[in-house]
Amino acid sequence: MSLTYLEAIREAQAKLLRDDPRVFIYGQDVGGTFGGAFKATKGLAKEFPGRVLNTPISEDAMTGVAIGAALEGMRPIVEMQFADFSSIALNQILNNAGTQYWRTNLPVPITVRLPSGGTKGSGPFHSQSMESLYAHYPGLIVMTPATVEDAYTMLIDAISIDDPVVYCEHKYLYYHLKADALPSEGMPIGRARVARAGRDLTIVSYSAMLHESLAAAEELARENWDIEVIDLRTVKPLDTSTVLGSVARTGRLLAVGESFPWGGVTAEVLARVASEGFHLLDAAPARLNAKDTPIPYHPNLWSAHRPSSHAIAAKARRLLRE
Amino acid sequence: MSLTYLEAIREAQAKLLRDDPRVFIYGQDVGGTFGGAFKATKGLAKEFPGRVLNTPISEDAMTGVAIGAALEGMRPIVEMQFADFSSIALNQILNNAGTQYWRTNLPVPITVRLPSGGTKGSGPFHSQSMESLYAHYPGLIVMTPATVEDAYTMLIDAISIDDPVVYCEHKYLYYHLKADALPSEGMPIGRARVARAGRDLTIVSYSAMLHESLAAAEELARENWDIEVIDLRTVKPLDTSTVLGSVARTGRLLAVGESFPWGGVTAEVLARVASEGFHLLDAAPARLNAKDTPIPYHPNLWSAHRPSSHAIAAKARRLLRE
Amino acid sequence: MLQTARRGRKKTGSEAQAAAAVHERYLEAYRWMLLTRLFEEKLASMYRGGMITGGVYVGKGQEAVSAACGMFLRKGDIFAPLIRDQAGRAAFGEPLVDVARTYLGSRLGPMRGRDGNIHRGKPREGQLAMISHLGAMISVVVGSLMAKRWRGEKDFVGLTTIGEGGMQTGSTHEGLNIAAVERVPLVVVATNNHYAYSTPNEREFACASLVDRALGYGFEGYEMDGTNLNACLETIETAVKRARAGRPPQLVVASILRLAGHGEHDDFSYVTDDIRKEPFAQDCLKCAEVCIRELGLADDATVRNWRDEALRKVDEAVATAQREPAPNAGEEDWCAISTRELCDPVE
Amino acid sequence: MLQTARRGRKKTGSEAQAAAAVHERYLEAYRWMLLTRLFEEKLASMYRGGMITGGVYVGKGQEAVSAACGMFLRKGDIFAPLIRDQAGRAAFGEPLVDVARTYLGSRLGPMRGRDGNIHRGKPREGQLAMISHLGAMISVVVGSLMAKRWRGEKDFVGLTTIGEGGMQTGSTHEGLNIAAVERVPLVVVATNNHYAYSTPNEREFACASLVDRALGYGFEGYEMDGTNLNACLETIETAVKRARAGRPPQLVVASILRLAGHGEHDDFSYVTDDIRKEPFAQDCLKCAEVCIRELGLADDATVRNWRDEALRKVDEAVATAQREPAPNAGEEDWCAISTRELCDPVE
Ligand SMILES: Cc1ncc(C[n+]2csc(CCOP(=O)(O)OP(=O)(O)O)c2C)c(N)n1
Ligand SMILES: Cc1ncc(C[n+]2csc(CCOP(=O)(O)OP(=O)(O)O)c2C)c(N)n1
Ligand SMILES: [Mg+2]
Ligand SMILES: [Mg+2]
Repeated sequence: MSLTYLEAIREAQAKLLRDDPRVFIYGQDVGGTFGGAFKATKGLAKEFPGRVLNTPISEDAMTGVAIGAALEGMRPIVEMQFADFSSIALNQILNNAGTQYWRTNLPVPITVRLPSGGTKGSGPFHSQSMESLYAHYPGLIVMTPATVEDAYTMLIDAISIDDPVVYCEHKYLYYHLKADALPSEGMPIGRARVARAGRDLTIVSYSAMLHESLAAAEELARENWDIEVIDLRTVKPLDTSTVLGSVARTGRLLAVGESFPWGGVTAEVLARVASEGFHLLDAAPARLNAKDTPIPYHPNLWSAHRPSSHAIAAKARRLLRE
Repeated sequence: MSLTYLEAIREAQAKLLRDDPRVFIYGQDVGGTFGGAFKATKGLAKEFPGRVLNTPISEDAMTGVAIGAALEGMRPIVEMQFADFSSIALNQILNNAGTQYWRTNLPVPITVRLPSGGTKGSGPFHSQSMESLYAHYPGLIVMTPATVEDAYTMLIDAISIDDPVVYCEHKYLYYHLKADALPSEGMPIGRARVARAGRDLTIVSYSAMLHESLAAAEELARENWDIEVIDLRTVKPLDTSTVLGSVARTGRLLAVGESFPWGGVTAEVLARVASEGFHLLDAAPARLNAKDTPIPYHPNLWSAHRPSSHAIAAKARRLLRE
Repeated sequence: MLQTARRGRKKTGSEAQAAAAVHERYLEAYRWMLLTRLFEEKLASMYRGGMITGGVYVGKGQEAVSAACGMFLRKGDIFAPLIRDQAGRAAFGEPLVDVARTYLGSRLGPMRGRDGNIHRGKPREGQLAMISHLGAMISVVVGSLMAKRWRGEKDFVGLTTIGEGGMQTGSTHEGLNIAAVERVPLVVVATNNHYAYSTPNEREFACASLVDRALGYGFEGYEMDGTNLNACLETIETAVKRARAGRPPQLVVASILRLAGHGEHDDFSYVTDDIRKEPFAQDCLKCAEVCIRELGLADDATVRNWRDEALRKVDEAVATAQREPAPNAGEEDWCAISTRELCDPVE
Repeated sequence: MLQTARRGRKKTGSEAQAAAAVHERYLEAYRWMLLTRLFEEKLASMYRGGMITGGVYVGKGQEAVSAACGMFLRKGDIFAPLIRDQAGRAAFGEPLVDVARTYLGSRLGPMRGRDGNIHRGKPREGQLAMISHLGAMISVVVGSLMAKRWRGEKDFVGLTTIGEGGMQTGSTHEGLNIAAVERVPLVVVATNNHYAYSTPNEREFACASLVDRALGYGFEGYEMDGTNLNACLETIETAVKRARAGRPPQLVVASILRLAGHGEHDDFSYVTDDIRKEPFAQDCLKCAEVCIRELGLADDATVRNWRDEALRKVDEAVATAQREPAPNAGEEDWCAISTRELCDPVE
């Protein structure tokens, strides 16, 4: 058996629907014979009648419905067709789901799935990485799985958590990543993973950028650099201690993300390491993000807009020479 | 003559309406005899008939209307009743106004006024500081004036800029700040200001937190510490060189903001100084923000939720001892 | 219809019983209205006296609509009230002391000083706690009703309220539409009190009546005179019954004038003299009192007693809340999620 | 109404002139439809051949509605098209080559490779460039129309389109409502093609017809058969005229079946057999061809010529765009604002 990242997401949802009667899936085109714009729910409507429901094009209401159902004990999964359209649900996510527990003492166990990130030719409105917006506000868990295994176990975890989870799945990884089997258990939520051990430099990354970072590490290995790569897995909470542990070993930090640069995940990583691990650093920490423009349509522009393995390697090289 | 921060905002709008026929004001309750929830447009509807218009409770459409009018050559000012309600307009601001110029080569000269920040008893939905959300996305200028003079000149600048401006005015400063006269010219937009010179530590701040920081500097001056305080004025663009210049003098950095901590302005400041001014730092840089929970209603909780001058001074003391 | 007790023809037994029930319910509603009016007057005076921080938002003039909203709901139903729903909240079972606690920020209140004034509720008991963003609660009620249906509950209903201003938000639109698509037993009571804060109807919407929206969503729609308590009771009773019976969602549009400021900080000087003379500008509480006297539903002494009793309850609620501890920042649990081990210690 | 050329009674001079004008306009619309169909077939085949990145979104079955949208607009008007509006865009004056340039990402196209496919426009020429978020452009058109009114322009109109799916977004609601409040000369053409992507009407809305929404906004409403070109021309002509004349905003609801996938990646296997047999599932282009033949509006050779000419234009547009340079990341101006000195060099 070989499964893609996308299939892992589908399998996780199938398992959740099978095991937990409180789970239902709510989103545009998730039901019927169609199973979602990316087929992440393919076949599930038939297998679980009445529990995988198409909605009107109403991201605000979709999320509101999920919140209301969660308050009454359900475990809804909301699929946004693209992360970019969650801007319409942002108010419900931040101000309704995110504040409920603090205000009323009743948590809101919803999971909002955001098909995130850039792919070739998708342009400004079908490519966004919104994890930094959601992580900025209190009250939410923000997951950014980078592997098939994590995509599976973290989605199952997301539904088990009593608090609202924004689950950012990367569209570029949907078909590109494969695994032989699905694990029965994953790492604890909130814990980062050392994806590759090394001693010369720490690259902190997540989601699709993990793979660009690993490729960069390979490229640098051919030049005899020994790069450690950290996969954050969740960006909120952000596992500062694993990051600091790594920087303690390497003395050098490069944070890589695909969201826009200002105040993104990489800014948060640098701020934490600078304030909590200043004396661990042998050189100035650096970051690499998507460019600060809308995400371009043409592949020529798009591949320069996001950090590629080569751009990461180039930036790392500069850091290593300092 | 003595003017408050709020009056400066009103005067700037009066001047703009007087001098520029392209300007109009659009927002809930801004017109009629009422002049806005905070009276920032008091009297303007009468003085400028047909140009200060009440709108339905429709932040998305209010902003869309402004964008459309701006594309046709107008210079709209949109008043959100509270910054917190701009979550409803966020999609129009980020994805429509913020992408137009990049996509179509036609800029969108709108100014969105956000009455921001906490005041006593305002609670989770009338207290938010949203500058970090807007600064994260490309295509926008984000202003955060901290003084009466800046409130005035920066609002005039905002309207003169061809690009969309999110103008974050702080409600706490509305009545608390006074100036004797309004300047005819301000500092260039995008430039930070040394609000107080000092040699021992740099506090980087903006908006209401500038005044808490200045008070903290006063408190520390009594202990013979000489604190430099920087007022960012705009958080996007963020004037890295002024900040670095200051850190070069002091060797120590504390960034203070009122928005939520994760990925806020302070994270961005720390990331920039750590990556571009690492060798200027004599100690780990630090930051202080509002707490990572919704903004509480009760004054006891609220005053602990936001950074106070005492909390800033305490944090600074620890940094100075390092 | 409410009928006089002094009518010509003698009533049959069942007619008489029915009339008595109608009278009783009218009086019950009146008492919720009275309690609300007195309580909100107290809160307003506390606000003016500097004893309440933030703001006080009253429903003066809307008590009939609101009381009727609460009265036909029962345990197991969902109520998502908004700004001017003190009467309905009380009728649905919210203890007065919780209101005082929320306004005063008592640590023992449902919001524990974390949120204030009208932003309160106990979702575990079917009383949703509104967020400020108008319209956002409608879809939440839809979701709660769907959950109940999935669980196999029967005969439940959800009721939520909105102002004519809030009817213009995108969130309201999405919420109403999804309610109709999911065909949940929902009643939406939209009160046109002719102003959204200072903004008059002509800058809010351009249709003849907001009830014209019902058809476009697939709701059943009703208009009612919000100054007429009996009309409110009859209309909302019908709407609640029909929703419970599985009819499409129900939209009730009430017409009224807000007889106070948007909040107590607001002198509502923008309300025009003309509009103050409109029939919908009448005070529903006074109208109910006239009706009670005219129809002899209760004598003056009884009404006076009720008033005294209400005042006692109000004072007691406020006094209790005032004795209670305020929140303490040092002891506060500064974690916004329930899964404590996932709290990010970000500074 | 479209009339046959072979009728009994002899026409008066002015009748004949009117009929001729109607025929001419019908044929003009047909030619826009034909051009669109052929162009989109070409784009689809290029997509299948891997020559277009991202996606191709066609308006097959909606050409009559769309052509009519473009035909009654003139310079100075505003057109904010959406996904399935190739015909209307062309009729309003968008050069074909700009479409090809946008799909191919040419540096010389209006979007310069920064945005693609249907996300194109030239706002300086009254052609707004849609963002994807459905409904967001409606209020933008309202604002543009207000600006024109302020400038003292006369006789202008704005027209924007939306699908029945997009009618359910909050943004659409706010946009329609504010249009009515501002009473701008706006025509909104909502096409119910019975699916939003794969989602059928019953999971989208619960009213009998979306035209029932008109009343609730204070719009004037019309229903039309989107497969009938003449009905489209007459209805939209009327709506545009009435908007221009200062009537309230106009809502035209067309009924149609989308005869292709949502995008060319989509095999639309979710479209049921039953629905394919509905009258609204007819192909408007074929219907128009039947009509042209039946009424003798043009002979077969002429129609064949038109087709050949259209194919030439399509090939030429594509060939031109293909010869043009692609954007180059190194030379690209990576600044999202026009005030260059305020560009934040954030990494
Ligand atoms: C989305 C949103 N925008 C703005 C506000 C600020 N606001 C609070 S109440 C109010 C007026 C509400 O008017 P209406 O809905 O008619 O209710 P009423 O106060 O008249 O009962 C406004 C504008 C809000 N709560 N939500
Ligand atoms: C707010 C928003 N949510 C989701 C989408 C994704 N999306 C693009 S087209 C589409 C279906 C549109 O259906 P409809 O409005 O009926 O237009 P049609 O495609 O049928 O012409 C969806 C869901 C979007 N563009 N905007
Ligand atoms: Mg109102
Ligand atoms: Mg459709």
